[in-house]
Amino acid sequence: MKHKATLLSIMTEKVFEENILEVLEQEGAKGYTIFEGGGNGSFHLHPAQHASMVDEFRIVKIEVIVLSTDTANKIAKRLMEECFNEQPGIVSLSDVQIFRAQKF
Amino acid sequence: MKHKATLLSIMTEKVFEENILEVLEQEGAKGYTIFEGGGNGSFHLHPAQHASMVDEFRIVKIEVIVLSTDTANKIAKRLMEECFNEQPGIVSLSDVQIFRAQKF
Amino acid sequence: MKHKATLLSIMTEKVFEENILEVLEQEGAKGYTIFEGGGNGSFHLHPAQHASMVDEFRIVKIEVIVLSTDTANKIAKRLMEECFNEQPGIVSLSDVQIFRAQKF
Amino acid sequence: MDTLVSFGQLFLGGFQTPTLGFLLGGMFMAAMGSRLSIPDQVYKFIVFVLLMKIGLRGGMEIRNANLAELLLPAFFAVLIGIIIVYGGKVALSKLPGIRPVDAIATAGLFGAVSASTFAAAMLHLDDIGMEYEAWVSALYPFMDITALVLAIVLARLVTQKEDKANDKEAPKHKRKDINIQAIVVDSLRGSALSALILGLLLGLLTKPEPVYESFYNPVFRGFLSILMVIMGIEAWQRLSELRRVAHWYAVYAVIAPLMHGAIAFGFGAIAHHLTGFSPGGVVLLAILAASSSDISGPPTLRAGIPTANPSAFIGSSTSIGTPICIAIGIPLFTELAKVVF
Amino acid sequence: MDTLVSFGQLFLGGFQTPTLGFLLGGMFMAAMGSRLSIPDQVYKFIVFVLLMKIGLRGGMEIRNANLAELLLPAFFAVLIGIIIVYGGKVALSKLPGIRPVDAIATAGLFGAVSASTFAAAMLHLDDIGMEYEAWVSALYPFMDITALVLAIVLARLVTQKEDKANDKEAPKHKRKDINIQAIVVDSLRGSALSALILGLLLGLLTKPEPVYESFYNPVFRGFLSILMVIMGIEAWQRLSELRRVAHWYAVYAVIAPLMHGAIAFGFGAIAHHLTGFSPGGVVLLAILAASSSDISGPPTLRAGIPTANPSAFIGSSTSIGTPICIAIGIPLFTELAKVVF
Amino acid sequence: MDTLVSFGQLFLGGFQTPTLGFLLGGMFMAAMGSRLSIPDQVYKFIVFVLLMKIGLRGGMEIRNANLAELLLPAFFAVLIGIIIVYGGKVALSKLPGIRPVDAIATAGLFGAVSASTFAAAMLHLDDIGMEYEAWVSALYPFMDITALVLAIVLARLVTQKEDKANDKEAPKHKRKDINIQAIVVDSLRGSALSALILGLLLGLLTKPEPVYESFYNPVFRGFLSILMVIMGIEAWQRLSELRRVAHWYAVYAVIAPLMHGAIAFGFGAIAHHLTGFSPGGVVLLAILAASSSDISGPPTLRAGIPTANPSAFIGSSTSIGTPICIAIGIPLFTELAKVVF
Ligand SMILES: Nc1ncnc2c1ncn2[C@@H]1O[C@H](COP(=O)(O)O)[C@@H](O)[C@H]1O
Ligand SMILES: Nc1ncnc2c1ncn2[C@@H]1O[C@H](COP(=O)(O)O)[C@@H](O)[C@H]1O
Ligand SMILES: Nc1ncnc2c1ncn2[C@@H]1O[C@H](COP(=O)(O)O)[C@@H](O)[C@H]1O
Ligand code: NA
Ligand code: NA
Ligand code: NA
Repeated sequence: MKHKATLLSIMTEKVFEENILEVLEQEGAKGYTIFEGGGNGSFHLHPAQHASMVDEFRIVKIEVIVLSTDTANKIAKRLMEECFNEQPGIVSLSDVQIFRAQKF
Repeated sequence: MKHKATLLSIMTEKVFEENILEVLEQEGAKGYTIFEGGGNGSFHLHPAQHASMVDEFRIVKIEVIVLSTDTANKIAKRLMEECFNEQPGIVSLSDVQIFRAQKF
Repeated sequence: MKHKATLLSIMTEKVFEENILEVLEQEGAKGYTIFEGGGNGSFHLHPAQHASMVDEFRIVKIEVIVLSTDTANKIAKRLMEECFNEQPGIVSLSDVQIFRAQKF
Repeated sequence: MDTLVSFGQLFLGGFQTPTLGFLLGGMFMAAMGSRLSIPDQVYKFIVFVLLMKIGLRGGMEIRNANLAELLLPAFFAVLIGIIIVYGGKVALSKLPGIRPVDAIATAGLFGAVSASTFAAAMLHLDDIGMEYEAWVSALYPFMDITALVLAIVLARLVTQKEDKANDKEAPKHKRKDINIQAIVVDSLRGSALSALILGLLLGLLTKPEPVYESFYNPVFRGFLSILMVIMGIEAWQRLSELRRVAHWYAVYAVIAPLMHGAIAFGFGAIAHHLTGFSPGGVVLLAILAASSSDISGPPTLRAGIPTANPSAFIGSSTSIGTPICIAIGIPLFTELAKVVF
Repeated sequence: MDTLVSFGQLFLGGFQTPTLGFLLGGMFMAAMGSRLSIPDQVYKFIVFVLLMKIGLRGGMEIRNANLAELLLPAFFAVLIGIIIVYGGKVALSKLPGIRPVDAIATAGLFGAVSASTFAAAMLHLDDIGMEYEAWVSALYPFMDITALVLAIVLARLVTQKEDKANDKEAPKHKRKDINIQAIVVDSLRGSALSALILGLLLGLLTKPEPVYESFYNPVFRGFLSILMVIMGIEAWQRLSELRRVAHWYAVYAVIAPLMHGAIAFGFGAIAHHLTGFSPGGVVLLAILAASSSDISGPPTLRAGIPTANPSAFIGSSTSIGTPICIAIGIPLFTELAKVVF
Repeated sequence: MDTLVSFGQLFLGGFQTPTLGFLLGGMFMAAMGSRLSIPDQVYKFIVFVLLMKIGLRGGMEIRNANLAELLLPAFFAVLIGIIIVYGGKVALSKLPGIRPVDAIATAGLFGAVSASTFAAAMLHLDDIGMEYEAWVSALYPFMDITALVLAIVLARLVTQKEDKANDKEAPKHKRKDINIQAIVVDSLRGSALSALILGLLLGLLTKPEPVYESFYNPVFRGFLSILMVIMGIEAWQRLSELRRVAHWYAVYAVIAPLMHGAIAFGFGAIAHHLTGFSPGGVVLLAILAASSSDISGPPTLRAGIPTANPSAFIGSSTSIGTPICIAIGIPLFTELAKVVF
């Protein structure tokens, strides 16, 4: 009943969200969830709270759970090559357990 | 000082939040945290950003850390049976380490 | 290409955010991401949604990925001692895999 | 013939009324792929202010009203709610490719009431100077709650029957009895009805004239215009979901508003002859019926009928029902009232 | 006797003033379990606009004011802040089941000032035509900051004493010295005081009359009414938390606003006789004292006294102190001023 | 000489105009470390309303305008956009420590248009009674889109050249052809231009006078004042980022607005002599050029030129360019128009 799966967490600026969702779709991810936040990395500070003249620079985290480790790795690889070469952002992977494997 | 625990991540629509919190409470979870987001799954697109006439369809993620693996499994099982049979939503479990075990 | 790293998740009230970011900076964390949420723990209910007269009591989750387990442990220890002794909040650690290790 | 011509003119002119214009404008921008969007929090604020405005005015005028007059229209409002939901269930269930729960949820949403459409109708009557009773906004909950409760009850009955047919034993945790009172209370607690009721109470019990005149009334038209833009954007965006479900929903969504309006217009006319219900009141009753809920209806139905497909019921209401009601329903029933009474 | 009667009438009539009505309305809706809610962002926007309005008006009139007159009331404001916090600490500490840090934090919050209550009082005076000095809004920070700083300092002293008593060595990271200036600066940087100060500066240094007349002034009443609804909802919701802590908090929260107001009224009367401080000014000084902070006080105290239980201090202030101050304090001290001066 | 004196007076007086005062006030509060902040959602709502207001008024007046007159200024707007971006690229690239992509992105942002600065200029002209053409807001997209598209195209050419120079084979996924039409369409779909276009269409095709007079026009001044506070806070906050990049950006950001304004003023003067373009129109054309985009420009450039450093281009525009344009540009070009025409 419980199945092993991989959770991909992708943090980047909202302005690049669309590109990333495209990659996810092409690689067959069946769902994802997006959270908005603020962040600080090698590029400038992203305030989470006050009116930002540039809302699209807000940080988003995209969480995708995929069943196959291969798919996870392939998505991560494509993202690192195609998106996060020039753009700010990080990708991390971790192990999770899920139910109803057919959904992922 | 560090203890093993299980993190349950529950993604669903806000409209079902109350039901789920009830289950958590009944199973003795001592705390939880809720995040709002947008998402895409087998059901329709949940936009995170623009005015949605139906705010209650927004996606929420409920995070609960529990110390005992049994409790975690029991919560997951109840949620899969009672809530996510008919309603959209997913439950995932992962291993974390926490401090002050008495809090969980 | 993939590297092991530790994800620290810190949940606390917004009002204590600044203190925690200071600790992170001192311990050399190279980035972090902050999410706002609502929560319920041993202290009072933190509503995520409606106008709260005391916005600063809202729950935030700070996620920090660090490469070295030692740094992760040191941060966690300092937070537990200096911040979460008197203040509400929890710290959890989990294993993740990341790319481009030099960023963390 | 004259009437037809004058309605034709009115209809064409209607596209020039700001209310409809802003709705169509929002749809147009969304259709062009615009990233224009109004923050959700602003939307909620606007809805709150509009409903408070409607409630306050109703409350202030109810003070001097003869409430006995309210009884018949209130009874009719309940009756109309029942007719719409029951009729819609029967009609939709007969169409191919529509599941019973989806039929019921859709009929429930069309039986419930749209606060924004209602506000647009009130502004229209104010603009052309057609008078209506003060307490007509108080009819809203009678029709709205009736429709939502009936839909949820019907859906549960259907589900139980299906479960029995499949010889499935209902799981322990499923509430076996249908608690109507709980659904009614829950409806009254929704944000839209709460704002309306708060406004009614404050209008009735306090003296809010200064704040009504200095704030709620002056911003009404502007806030409504922004709400129309939001609704237009939403209407277009939901259309793509509606396309994925059976085409019959679209057919229903075109016909239902006008049919429901006509039924309610008939009941209103009876009340007009029996108790002197005003022509403007009849129009508003027709619009209550013609409109379909956009704020509190969808989540209530989602929670109450989780197996129903929201793409179907929200899509048909938001994308087709509401625009039809605003573009055709409002001018049509107003014109009809001018001719008939 | 006449006064008593007229206050009785005023008090009953008070429930009909929109300000109080909206507050009670919000409480009522929350008590009924309504899901009515105003988005947090709208709340912040409304507070900003209200404080800018108060600041702008103050600033514009200060231009022609004799600032020497401000000195005595400002000194009194500081004094009142000290009296409230110190008196509150002593009184609350004696009660059973109340920890010293909780006593201090609660007294600190009641010593600090509520911008929204203050705005309601100004609107009330405007409505009944009682005049007050232009610069009275500038007294706000004097009392507010004094109370918050004193509370934090007292709490740290208590904690240090306890640590010593327990023979605990304070951990290295705890700042050993209490930096008063840092707390003052931090208070001034809070969002509420910042908005007030910005308004004062702009009123003083620029010519904002057109924007004041076309925007800030006209929306004042409406925005305040919405703020009252929010505060009413919040008051009810916090009540359940307050119930979990010692009952003595509730007793203090009922008595404190009126006592603090009376003390400040006394000081105001002295200023009235010495420097001609206006009756309206005396009322506003009393309300500054009677009110308890709802926007910047809670987080400042939370950060400054993390061991204090927010359910206690926020609960007593928001759920009881503020409603009492608005429902009884404002009409009471206004009426008193009419009688006394 | 007289002119100099009168400009001096105007400039000093300018600090007293609310628009500039609110901007400087926001900067001052941020400089003092204030936590004052206006929620993002409110910011978006305000921008939407301001742009709708500008669009509606433009649209309503275009109905009676001779659109042939628009052609020459529109052509000039395109030309000015090209000159600014190309000139800025050449100038900035020569300075030490500035990468080509950063030079191009910065020039692109200064070539694009700031809706808020434009609104401030319109309010200023209204206040002093200088008339301008109805359709001048329709020039906005011509200059804005030209500048953004040209910048993105130039940056891609530079990157491709570099890749070739490094003998790197471009990765498969990089689009090799530059699709200008896609960039134009994407710009038009941005939230700022969308709101302006929606307003223009509604002004042109519907009869929005009642809602314009009852809402959009009265709140204009107040909303603009709040927007100025937000922009002031943002200006100060971005300054710290700007400090981390080459100092030459600051120099460019001081000079560019006035130079761009002067160039556009020249073109405007030509149109004045050829087609009777009004002096107020010339001023607005100058401000379109002098302003730098703060809403839609940054994300468009971020997405289009991801390798450019946003701290550089946003910092120079928001922290220096915009304040200079509002504080000096608006009074300067207005005064110039009075003298010249
Ligand atoms: N070590 C980290 N831990 C958590 N989040 C990070 C970390 N580094 C970067 N981020 C997030 O990723 C975003 C982009 O990072 P960067 O590419 O370094 O600019 C930042 O704004 C943060 O939100
Ligand atoms: N594979 C997935 N990874 C992450 N989130 C998911 C995934 N599938 C579904 N979700 C989230 O769960 C919600 C409900 O999913 P569903 O039950 O498939 O409609 C979606 O809106 C997403 O927010
Ligand atoms: N077991 C838990 N699982 C997830 N989040 C928790 C848990 N316990 C506490 N929290 C979060 O941490 C915050 C502070 O907790 P506490 O220190 O218990 O008041 C709460 O408001 C929750 O958001
Ligand atoms: Na209906
Ligand atoms: Na006080
Ligand atoms: Na420009």
